[in-house]
Amino acid sequence: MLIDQLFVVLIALSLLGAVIAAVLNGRPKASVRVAFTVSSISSLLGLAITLLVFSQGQMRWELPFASPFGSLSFTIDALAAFFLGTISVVTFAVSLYSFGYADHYEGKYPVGMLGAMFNIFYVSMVMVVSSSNAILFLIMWETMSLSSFFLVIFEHRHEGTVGSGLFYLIMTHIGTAAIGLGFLLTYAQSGSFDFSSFPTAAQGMSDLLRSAVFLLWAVGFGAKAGIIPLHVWLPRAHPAAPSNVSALMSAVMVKTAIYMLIRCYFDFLGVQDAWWGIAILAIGCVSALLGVMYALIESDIKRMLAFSTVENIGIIMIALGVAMVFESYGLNELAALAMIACLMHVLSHALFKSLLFMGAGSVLHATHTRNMEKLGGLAKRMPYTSAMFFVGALSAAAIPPLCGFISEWLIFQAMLQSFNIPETMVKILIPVALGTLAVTGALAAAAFLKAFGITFLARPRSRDAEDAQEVPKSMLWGMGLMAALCVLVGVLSFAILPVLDQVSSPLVGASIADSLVDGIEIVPTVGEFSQVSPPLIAIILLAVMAMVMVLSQVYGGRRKVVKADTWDCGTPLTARTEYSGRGFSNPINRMFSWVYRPIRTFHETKHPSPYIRTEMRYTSTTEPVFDKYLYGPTEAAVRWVAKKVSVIQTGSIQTYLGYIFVVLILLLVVLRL
Amino acid sequence: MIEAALILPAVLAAICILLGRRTRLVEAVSVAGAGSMLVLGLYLVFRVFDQGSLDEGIWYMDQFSGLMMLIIVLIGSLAMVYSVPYMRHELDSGEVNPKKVAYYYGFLFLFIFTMVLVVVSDNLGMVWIAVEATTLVSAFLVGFHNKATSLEATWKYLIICSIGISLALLGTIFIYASSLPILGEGSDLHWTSLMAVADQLDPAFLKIGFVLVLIGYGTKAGLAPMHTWLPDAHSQSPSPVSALLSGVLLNCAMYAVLRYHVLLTHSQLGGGFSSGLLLLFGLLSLGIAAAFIITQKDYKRLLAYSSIEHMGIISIGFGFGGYWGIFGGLLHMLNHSLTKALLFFGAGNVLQKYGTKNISEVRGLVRTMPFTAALLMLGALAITGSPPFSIFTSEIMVLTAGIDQGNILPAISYSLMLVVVFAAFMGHIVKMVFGEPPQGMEKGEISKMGLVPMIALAVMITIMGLFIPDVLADALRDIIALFGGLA
Amino acid sequence: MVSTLSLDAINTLAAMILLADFMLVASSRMRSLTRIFALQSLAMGGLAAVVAFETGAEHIYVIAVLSVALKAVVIPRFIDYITEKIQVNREVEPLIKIPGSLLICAAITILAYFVTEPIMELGTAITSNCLAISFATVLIGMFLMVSRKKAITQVIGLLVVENGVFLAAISTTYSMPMVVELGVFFDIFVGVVIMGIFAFRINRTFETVDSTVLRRLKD
Amino acid sequence: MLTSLVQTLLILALSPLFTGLIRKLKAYFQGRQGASVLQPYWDLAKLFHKDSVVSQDASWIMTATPYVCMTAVIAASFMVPFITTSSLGFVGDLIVVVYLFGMMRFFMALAGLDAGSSFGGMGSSREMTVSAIVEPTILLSVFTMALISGTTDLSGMSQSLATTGFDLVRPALFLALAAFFISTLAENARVPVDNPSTHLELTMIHEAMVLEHSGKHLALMEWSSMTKLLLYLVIMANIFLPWGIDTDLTVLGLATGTVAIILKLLVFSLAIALVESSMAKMRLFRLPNLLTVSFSLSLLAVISYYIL
Repeated sequence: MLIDQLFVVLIALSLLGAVIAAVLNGRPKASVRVAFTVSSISSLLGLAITLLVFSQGQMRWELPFASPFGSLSFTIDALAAFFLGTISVVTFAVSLYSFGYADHYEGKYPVGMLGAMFNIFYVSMVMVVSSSNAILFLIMWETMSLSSFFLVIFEHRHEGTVGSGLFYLIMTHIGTAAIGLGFLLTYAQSGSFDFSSFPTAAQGMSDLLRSAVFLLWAVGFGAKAGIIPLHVWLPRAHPAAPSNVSALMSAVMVKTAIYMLIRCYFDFLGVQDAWWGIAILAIGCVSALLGVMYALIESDIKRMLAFSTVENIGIIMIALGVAMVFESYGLNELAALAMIACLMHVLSHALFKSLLFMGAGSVLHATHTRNMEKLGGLAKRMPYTSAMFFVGALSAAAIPPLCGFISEWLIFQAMLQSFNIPETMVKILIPVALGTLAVTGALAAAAFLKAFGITFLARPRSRDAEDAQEVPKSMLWGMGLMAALCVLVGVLSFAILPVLDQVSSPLVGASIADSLVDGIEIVPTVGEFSQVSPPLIAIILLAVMAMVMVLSQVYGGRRKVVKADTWDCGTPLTARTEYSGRGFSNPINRMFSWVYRPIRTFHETKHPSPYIRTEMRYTSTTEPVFDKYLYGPTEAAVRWVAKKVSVIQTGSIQTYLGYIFVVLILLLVVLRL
Repeated sequence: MIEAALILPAVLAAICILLGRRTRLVEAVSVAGAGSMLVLGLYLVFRVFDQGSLDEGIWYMDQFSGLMMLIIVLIGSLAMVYSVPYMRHELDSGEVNPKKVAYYYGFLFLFIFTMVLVVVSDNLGMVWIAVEATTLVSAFLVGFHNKATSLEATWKYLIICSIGISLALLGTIFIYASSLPILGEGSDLHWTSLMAVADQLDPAFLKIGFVLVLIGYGTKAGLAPMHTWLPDAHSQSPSPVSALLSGVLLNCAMYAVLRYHVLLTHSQLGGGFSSGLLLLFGLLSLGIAAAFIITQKDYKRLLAYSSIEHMGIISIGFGFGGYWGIFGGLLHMLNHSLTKALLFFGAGNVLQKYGTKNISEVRGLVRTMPFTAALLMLGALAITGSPPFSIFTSEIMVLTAGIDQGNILPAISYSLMLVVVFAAFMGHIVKMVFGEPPQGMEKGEISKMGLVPMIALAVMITIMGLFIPDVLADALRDIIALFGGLA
Repeated sequence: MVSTLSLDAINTLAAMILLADFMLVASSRMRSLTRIFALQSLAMGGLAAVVAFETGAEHIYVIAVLSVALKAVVIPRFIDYITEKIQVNREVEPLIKIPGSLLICAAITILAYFVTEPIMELGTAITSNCLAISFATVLIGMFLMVSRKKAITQVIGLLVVENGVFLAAISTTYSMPMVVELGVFFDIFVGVVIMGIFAFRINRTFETVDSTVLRRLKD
Repeated sequence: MLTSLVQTLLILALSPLFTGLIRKLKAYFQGRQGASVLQPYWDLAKLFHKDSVVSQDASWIMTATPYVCMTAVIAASFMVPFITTSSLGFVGDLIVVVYLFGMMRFFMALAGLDAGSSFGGMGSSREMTVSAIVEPTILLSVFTMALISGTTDLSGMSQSLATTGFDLVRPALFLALAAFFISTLAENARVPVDNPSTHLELTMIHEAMVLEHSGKHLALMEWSSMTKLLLYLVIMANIFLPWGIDTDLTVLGLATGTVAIILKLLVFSLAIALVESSMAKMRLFRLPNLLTVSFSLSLLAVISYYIL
């Protein structure tokens, strides 16, 4: 009882907050305060609901009026609760962060609208994960897309922002169409729009139909999740959006798609064909690898994070695919392991990506640029921000014992269990995925190293970076909370995994909580395959660190640490002599030039004497493969057709009458025949 | 009772024209008249929805007419209210003189009168007369501005619609002919009497009759490829008139087609023949409209093409048929009217503010007229079928129908085209609403009063997104039963 | 039963109507267009009168009289008046040359017979043979509108279409119920007047009634 | 616990010796006399007694890096079996070890960037490029062994493999071993990937990163690198060729274990010295070829485990 009351309060509160924030638009300070206070409270409510669902079982609430599509109901089961909790935690931190972040829009943009949309965005995500009627879901899904669209184009007077937002909107709409078709195909079987009728309906489907629905959902939700090649909106929308919004979008909104994929595949369709899992696995591998490769060469810090989201979604899809493969062979316990790994990565990516986007937002707030090549030296100027960003980067690079490491570890373990699969061909495919994941991990480390190193270390590369100052406290609190959680979730993962098992067990049909966690150790499934103990790693690292520091001071005595110039070979160093971000990633760019397809131009102003160089200009850009070969031609083709069709509107009344004449004669003749 | 609903707008028309130059008085009469029309109309509608059909000799109203009546009085009265600030602005800018304004209101009422006549006539011949009358009356409204382009639009409107309507008359004659052997001299071309003997009517006559009626009224309803007059007429007329033309008149013509569709459904032919044709024309309209929406440069024409698209959707809905198809089609008639009226009102504001219809010259609405911008954006999202607005509901119903009836390919092309339309339409509107406004454009709405009907419409389409009042839903189910969709 | 005389009369009149269609297509002067149209309407009235006589339905007489009065006298006069008033030149200005037009019309006539054949077999009415001619008239009227430049010719084409519809009404159903028929006449009359008004306005604005110049609105 | 501690201390203590040994062997092959085998000890001792100079542009990363690197190698050596298979395997498995090395590399590369000199950046950039392929290679080749032994715990692997006997000898083993060997060279800045003794800035990778470190910091960096090299050799010895390792903590077992590991390490040192003396350092942009070969070998190793 209590849960659904809380749920109603959450929705009502958010909407009310949105309205008040919009009404107070004229008074930005008050509006910001109201909007983000409300969103913090409602996200705490969301968290409370999560906890209650985990302790008391699922919630169901119906809208108190009839609709043509049957009763519009919300259900929160363990799976929904997990995502609700993730969304709420991140929203809470981002809300704190937004108090400070929103102030720099004052007088430039209607802050009230930002606050209002922010609240609607949150509540729509909550409703997306809790809707249990197909039509209601679609409505909430689009509401989520639309509210995020408006948030993306918030800085609409910036060049290119509106275009990016539009691209996002269209992509997500295409996705919605595919999702809707999938639902309706299922409805045609079940005769009810309620999700509870879907699993049985799927049983009655033909193989072909079921596979069609599988693919429709893969495309539909994939577009939102950002799988390659449907990812192109991410690197456009994220840099354009305000950073607090990018944090929410990248960390949790894309996860709603993962939620639905899990729900649709495991709950509705039931995983029966192995090729489904392999398809998802393949999508995941491509997304992870290409995502991280593009992230690595990106100089725009927010674009880089967006590509990293593509990568992490890929990793999540890999885990999901492995779970599906296991499930299709009836290896339920292994499927449970993979599913838990998948959920764990959902959680940890949510934590570190929101942290990183908030960090990037702080940098943007302080320096007004997203371009790494204009940054540098911020570690001294913004010590807290840099420390927090560093924690995020370490998590993203899967450094033990932070949260990113635990999830990656679990995924590796799940994949290593592939020897249990009866089919040899499938067995061989999984090591390939394993290799991909390993390469992805290494490249991710390089990418985040670059992001942190170039942005925060060494000397500032521009005036803005030189004048940067630490951001307001509320922003630090938001980031601090996430940084702490990155560490805690990693170290205390042994306590979190049983909860994830509670989420996954109804889906995969096996619970492994008893064997998975042993005291403070994590022991994945069958036998003594391996174990890891994050808290012990943490303790050992801290203890050894302390010891090293003490002993190295003891041996050889306390010695001075002198501050001096960097060794410069006799030529004074400037910001221009530092290694640039582009330069940093250049070896990899060259190594994988068949992927990046760089376009290099070299221009030199000639001087009569061959020994004197006056001006040289070198540019290197990456070929936007997907835009150039997929989206560009598609759009061009549609426009071409449209242009050809438009010819019919000639403006001549005789032609127009001719159409009626011809149609009439045609129909009469057809009728006669 | 029904006569009252007919007499009222006619009388109001006369009053407005008689009052002439006393503009304030004319406005007062119009608004008051609109209010009373709304009250009377709604009373009738609820009466019909609640207690079933109303048969008063040559006047007949069932739930279907009720739905149309609802659309007419709702949009009609809101357009009246919106006209007041719109015409004031035109007066102030010297575009028109007070005498013309009086004629404007008079013709507007007359226009509404003819449309009411369409939906309350039992006699199919009478329906024809009324539809032709709508053309003649609205021609003056389309040509109101007396500019070269509006005259051109009017001329095309008159000629093309007249030729179309002549074909409809021919079709009507065939239907009549089919009833003669059965009803003999007693045959009065009344729809109700035809329905009573529907299963005895001769299929050959019905077929050729329906084809002619479909092309004929289809011309008026803006089905492609007979739609060619529509973008001209709808974009050249004053915005409140555009709202009525797009939102109401098209539906009235569609209503006429559908009356015949019902007749055919209940005949020996069954629904297959007529719904096949509806589906064909619907898909064609949707496709052609999509192409023009992509290449459009004029925002009022954009809205006009969107009307063609939506008439296509309605047609597809009835083409798919079945419970969901008919439900969706009927609901879409209402939803499209409400939303399109909102958009045309918004476009009217933009036109008066920016003085251009070119999409490329309108930028930064959200800065210059934030309320209009918000409402326009909302309307654009609604019209392209985004939840949580009402058109989403009806569009998804139509799609459900397609899939449910096994029309998978048409259903998929339908949804593909909707996506294309969404992309193109939003592309235009988003660019107008956001961005940096042109130099020297002052901030401020045209008028507060003009926003009132827009807000009313916005509220309606938002609420209808999730919630359909029981009385309406029940009435719609009755109509579905009429269409034989409750099998 | 129907007398052969009446049948002959009906068939003759119907043939005259068809002939008038071809003459319309063949004529190159505006004046002759309106005259032929008036003749056609006259034949139509006559046909209606014969039908009235044969069936004994009195209201068809009324319709016959109205038809003659309106379409054979008033409307042609009105069109002539407009043509003079706005000083249209006397040429018809076809988009498709006259010989070609005639060939197309012949094809249309055959098509009309082809299309109406199954319905004519059904027809019980004495005049059901006229159905094909009425279709031909409708289609030729439309063809006239499609293939002629002037705005006024389009009005005439439209009236020809109306004549065809009228013929169909007479030939298949002995006209429609009286109320409807009167309403139809009223609409046609008002329609022509309104078109006339707009032809005036267009002439004032564009200084021509050549409808091919009305091409500003396009995509 | 105790054995782990002892083994760790042993590894720490012996690591400069093996570095010195490789240098001596190289000198021998190159016909030089070379410095004493113990020279690395003297170097470290000297460095520990010196002041450090830190760039004023650098942040706390620069100062923290030496300690983190040392911590990482020590923590890793807790989980690696040296003489006996009894180690802290329950704390972390091979994935943890590889990622601890990853952490070390992460900090080292950051420190390279931190001072703002182009050499450091260059070194970091190249290091990350190399590791982008090497790290997955190592993971995959060790995974092969994990699959064969049925555990990812390094001690467990060693134990299970040592007790399996010669059933272990299968194609996957050789493929994985070859891949791991190439990776060891690459990871520890040896020829043909890097040259540990060069100081020509344009060619170096590892040395460029530690260029700005001095005094105690440098000592820690050097020592941690030496330990890392030894750890790699130990992993190679005990995972791929585990025979002889002590599995039951008896005196005899420990004795044979000690002898076995020393013999194996000598052989590996010899191999490295041979490779370094007989091959030239590769151009940076030729490296991907070699590394991709090793990656393919490791991938083949995993696949061949399933097929053969």
